[in-house]
Amino acid sequence: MTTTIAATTDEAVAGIEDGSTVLVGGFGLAGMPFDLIDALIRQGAGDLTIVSNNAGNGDVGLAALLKAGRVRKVICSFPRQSDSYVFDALYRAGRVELEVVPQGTLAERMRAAGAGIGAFYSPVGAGTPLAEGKETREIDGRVHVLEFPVKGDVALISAHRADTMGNLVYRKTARNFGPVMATAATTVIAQVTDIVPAGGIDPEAVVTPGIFVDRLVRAEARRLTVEGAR
Amino acid sequence: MTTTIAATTDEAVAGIEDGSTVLVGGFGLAGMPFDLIDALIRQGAGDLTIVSNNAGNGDVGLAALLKAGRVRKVICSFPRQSDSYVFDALYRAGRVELEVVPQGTLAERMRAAGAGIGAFYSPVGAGTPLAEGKETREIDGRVHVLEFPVKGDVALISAHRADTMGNLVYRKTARNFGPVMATAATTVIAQVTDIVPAGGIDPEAVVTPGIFVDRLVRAEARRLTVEGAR
Amino acid sequence: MTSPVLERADRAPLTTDELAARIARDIPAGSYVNLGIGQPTRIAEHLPPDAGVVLHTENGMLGMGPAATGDEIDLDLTNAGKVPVTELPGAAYFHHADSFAMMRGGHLDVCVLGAFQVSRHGDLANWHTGEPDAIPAVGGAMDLAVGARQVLVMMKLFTRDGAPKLVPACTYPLTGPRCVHRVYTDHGVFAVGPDGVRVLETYGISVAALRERLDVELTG
Amino acid sequence: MTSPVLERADRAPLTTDELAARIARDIPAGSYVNLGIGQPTRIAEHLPPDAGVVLHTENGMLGMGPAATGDEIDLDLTNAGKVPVTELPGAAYFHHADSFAMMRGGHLDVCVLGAFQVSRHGDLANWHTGEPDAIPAVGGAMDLAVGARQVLVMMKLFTRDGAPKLVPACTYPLTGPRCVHRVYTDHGVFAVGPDGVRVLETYGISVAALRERLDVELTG
Repeated sequence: MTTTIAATTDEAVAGIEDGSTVLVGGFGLAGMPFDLIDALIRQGAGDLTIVSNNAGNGDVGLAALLKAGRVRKVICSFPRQSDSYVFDALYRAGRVELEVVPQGTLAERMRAAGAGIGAFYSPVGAGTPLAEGKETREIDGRVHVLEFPVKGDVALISAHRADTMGNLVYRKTARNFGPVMATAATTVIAQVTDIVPAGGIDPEAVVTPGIFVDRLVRAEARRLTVEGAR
Repeated sequence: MTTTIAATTDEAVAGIEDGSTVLVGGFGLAGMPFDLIDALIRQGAGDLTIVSNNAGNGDVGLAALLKAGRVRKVICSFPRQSDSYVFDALYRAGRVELEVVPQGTLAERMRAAGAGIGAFYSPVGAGTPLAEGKETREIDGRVHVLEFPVKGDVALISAHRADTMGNLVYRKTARNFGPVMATAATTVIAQVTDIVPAGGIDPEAVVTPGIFVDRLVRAEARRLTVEGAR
Repeated sequence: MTSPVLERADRAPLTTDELAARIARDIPAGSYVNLGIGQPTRIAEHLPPDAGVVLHTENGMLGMGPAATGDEIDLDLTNAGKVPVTELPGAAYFHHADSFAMMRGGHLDVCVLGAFQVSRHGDLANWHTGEPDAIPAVGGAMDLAVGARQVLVMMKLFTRDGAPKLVPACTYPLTGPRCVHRVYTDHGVFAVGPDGVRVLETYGISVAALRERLDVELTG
Repeated sequence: MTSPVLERADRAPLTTDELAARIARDIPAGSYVNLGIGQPTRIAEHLPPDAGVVLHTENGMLGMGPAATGDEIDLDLTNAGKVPVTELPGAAYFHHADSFAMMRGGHLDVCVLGAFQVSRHGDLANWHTGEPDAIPAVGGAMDLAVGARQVLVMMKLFTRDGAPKLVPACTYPLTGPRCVHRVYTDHGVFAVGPDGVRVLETYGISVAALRERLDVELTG
C-alpha cells in the first residue's frame, strides 16, 4: 500500500512490538539508519532479534540498542570489530545470542524472503562448521547447503533520497544491504536525507521501488568521524 | 576479463558453436537483439537451444533464426503469439522442441545460474502440469517445486548505452531479460546504440556492470512498426 | 456473519465495462495492482485518478500509465500484452528477475486475471485449454496466480455454449491450485476458497436460478 | 610437463611488499579481482595502472580506487575493511545480494585472501582460530573462498612460533574445502590441489630445506 511520510522518526517507528525481528541496514557505519535506531530505543520495544551485517560500532546505532538491553539475538556475518566492545561484553556475559551467517548467504536468505523463494541450495559454507546440522545436496559434483529465508517483521534502512511514491536511491557503498532488506520485511521504514516529488527521481535509476517502502522519514545526514567508520 | 568492443556484429558473434545454448533477450520486440541475431544467422551456428521469453514475431529476429532452421529447441514462457507463425509451423511439423517455463521461473532459473545458486524451491507451478516430474517439498505449509539453473553458453542482449568498461543501461521496459541473461552465460554479447567513455555512465545508475559483458557492438536503433510490436 | 446477497435479477447482466467498473470499486486506494492481459486491462479506465493505485506490469515497471497514442508510442515501453503504454510520474523500471521476485514475494496487493475456469475452492485454469494440438504458452500466468495477496478473476460466468466456468473442479490444466479469492462475472460476484462458494452479488439472474445453472453449492 | 622450480635460497625471504608485488605480477591484465581485507589490499599498489585490473569490493562496488585521503574521504564509500576508498571512472555500485551473487556465480577472475592455514589439497582456514572463547565472525570469507575462478592465498609460510601454515590437513575450522589454487608466501609460491603441493618458487630457503620444515609432500 501507499508509502506514508512520517513527520518524525518517533512516528516512523511507532508500533514495533516486543519480540520482533528487525532487519537493520548498513555495513559498519555506511548505510546505518542511526536516527531510526535512536527512535527505536526511545520507542522501547525489547526482546528483539536483530539481523544486520555487524553487531554495532562504538556506542552508537546498533551498539546503543544493544547497550540498552533490547536485543535477545543477533544474526550477522561479522560481529567482531575493533570497536564492537558493547556486543563483545554482552556476548561474553551470555546476555545476547549470536547466529553467524556468511555475508552473502545472509543477503541471499533475505533476498529469498523478499522474492518468495522457499529455500535455496548454496555452495557457500559446505564442509565448514557453519553448515553443521544443515541439509546438503550434491549438485553437478559440488556439495550445496540448503538455506532458508530470513524474513523481518520490520526493516530499518537508510537511503539517500526518496520521492513521495517511496522510490529510493542510495549513495555509493552505503547502498549495501538496504535494497535487499527493503524487500524482506513486513514493515519497511526508511530514513532519507531528502524527499522529492514523484517524478523527481529518474525511473531508470530507482534502486528500491516504492512498493517495498511503507514509511519514510527525513533525517539529516550525519558527519561521522573516520575513526568511527572503522 | 575486459570487455572488448567489436567493430561489426559479425565480429561480435564469431565463434558461437553448433549445439550452443543461446539466451536471447527481449520481451516480444522490446529489447530484442535484432542485429546480433541477424549476425548469428550469417555466422551459421546450428542445432541451437534458444532460451527467450517468446519464440519469435513475424519474420524478424528469433523468427528469422527459426526459419533458417538453426534451432533444435526453444525454452520459453510464451511461444504462442498473434504473429508467431514461423514457430507455430515448425512446432506442428515436429521440427522444433519446446519447453514451456513460467515466465518468472525462467527469469529466476537464469538468475540462479548467474548467482551460483545450485537450485531453488519456488511455489510457482506447484500442482500444475508444468511441475510434473519435478521434485516438490512442503515449506511453511505450501508446496514448492525444485527448480534448477538455466545457463547459457552465449547470451545475446540489447541495451541502450554502454561505456568502454562494458557497463550497461537500458531503456524503459526494453530492460526486461537483458540484465539477468547477462549474468547467466559464459559469453555475453551486447548490442547498444551508443558507447561512451568510462565515466560517461553514472555509477549509481549502472544496471549491468561490465564484469558481465564480454563483447560490445554498436547497432543503430531500429524503427519498428506498432503492428510489429504486438 | 455474512452480509446479505445483493440480488439484482431485475437488471441485465453486467457489460464488460460495467464489470470492469465493478472490480475497480473493490480495489483499495493506494494499492499496487497487476491487471492481466485482455479484459482486466480495462479496469484501469475505471480507477479514480485520485485513488493512487499504482499499476505493475510484469515486464518490468511500476507506475504504468494508459495506453500510448500517436507520438507517445515508444516501442521500448509496452505492457505485458506488448501494447505500447505510457509512464506516470514516480514510475520505476526493473528487470524481469526483480519484477517476478516482487510478484512471487507477495508484494502486490491485487492482481486481476482472466480465466477459463475457476473451481469452488479457488483453483484457477487460465493458461491452456487442454486441447492436444494447442501450443502451450503460460507466460506469467502461474507467477501471477501465486503472487498477489488478493487474486481476483474477471470472466464471463458461462461459455458461449452456456457451460458454467465456475465449476466443482477444473477440467482444464491448472494455473494454480487454491489461489483465487474472488470471481467477478457478468452474472455475479463470488467469494471462493476452502469453504466453497459464497454469492455476494447477482446481475440479471436470481440466486435461485444461479443454483440451477451452476454445479457448485452456493452459500450466502 | 612442469616448469622448473625457481629456487632463490641465496636471498632473503620476501617482504610483505615484495610478496604483494610478486602476486600482482600473476594477476592477468583486464582481470576482475577481489583483494581480501588486510595484507592482500596492498597488492593494489603494485598493479600497473595500464593493466586494466578492475577491483571488486564485496560491499557493493566494481572499479574501486586507492584509499581516500584528506578531502576525498566520504564515509558512504568504503572497502570491505571499512576503510574510506575512492571511485575510478567506469565504476558501478550494486547492493549486497547482487554483489555476492556476482562472487558466488563465478564472475570474479581472481581473489586473494589471507589465511591461518591452507591444506595441501587447497582447504582454506582463515575465519576462526578455533579458540573456544573467540567470538566467531566470518564476514564474506566463505563466499570469497567459493566464488572466484582463481583463489590465491597470501600469507607467511610459518607462524611466529615457526609452525608451518601449509599443512597436511587444517586443524582450524574450515572456510572452504578444496578452494585454494595457489599459495604465495614469504618463503615460496606453491600450487595446491587434488594432486597435492607443487613448489613453484622459493625465497630465502632451498627446496630441500622446505621439505624438512613442511609436513607435506612437495613435488616440482
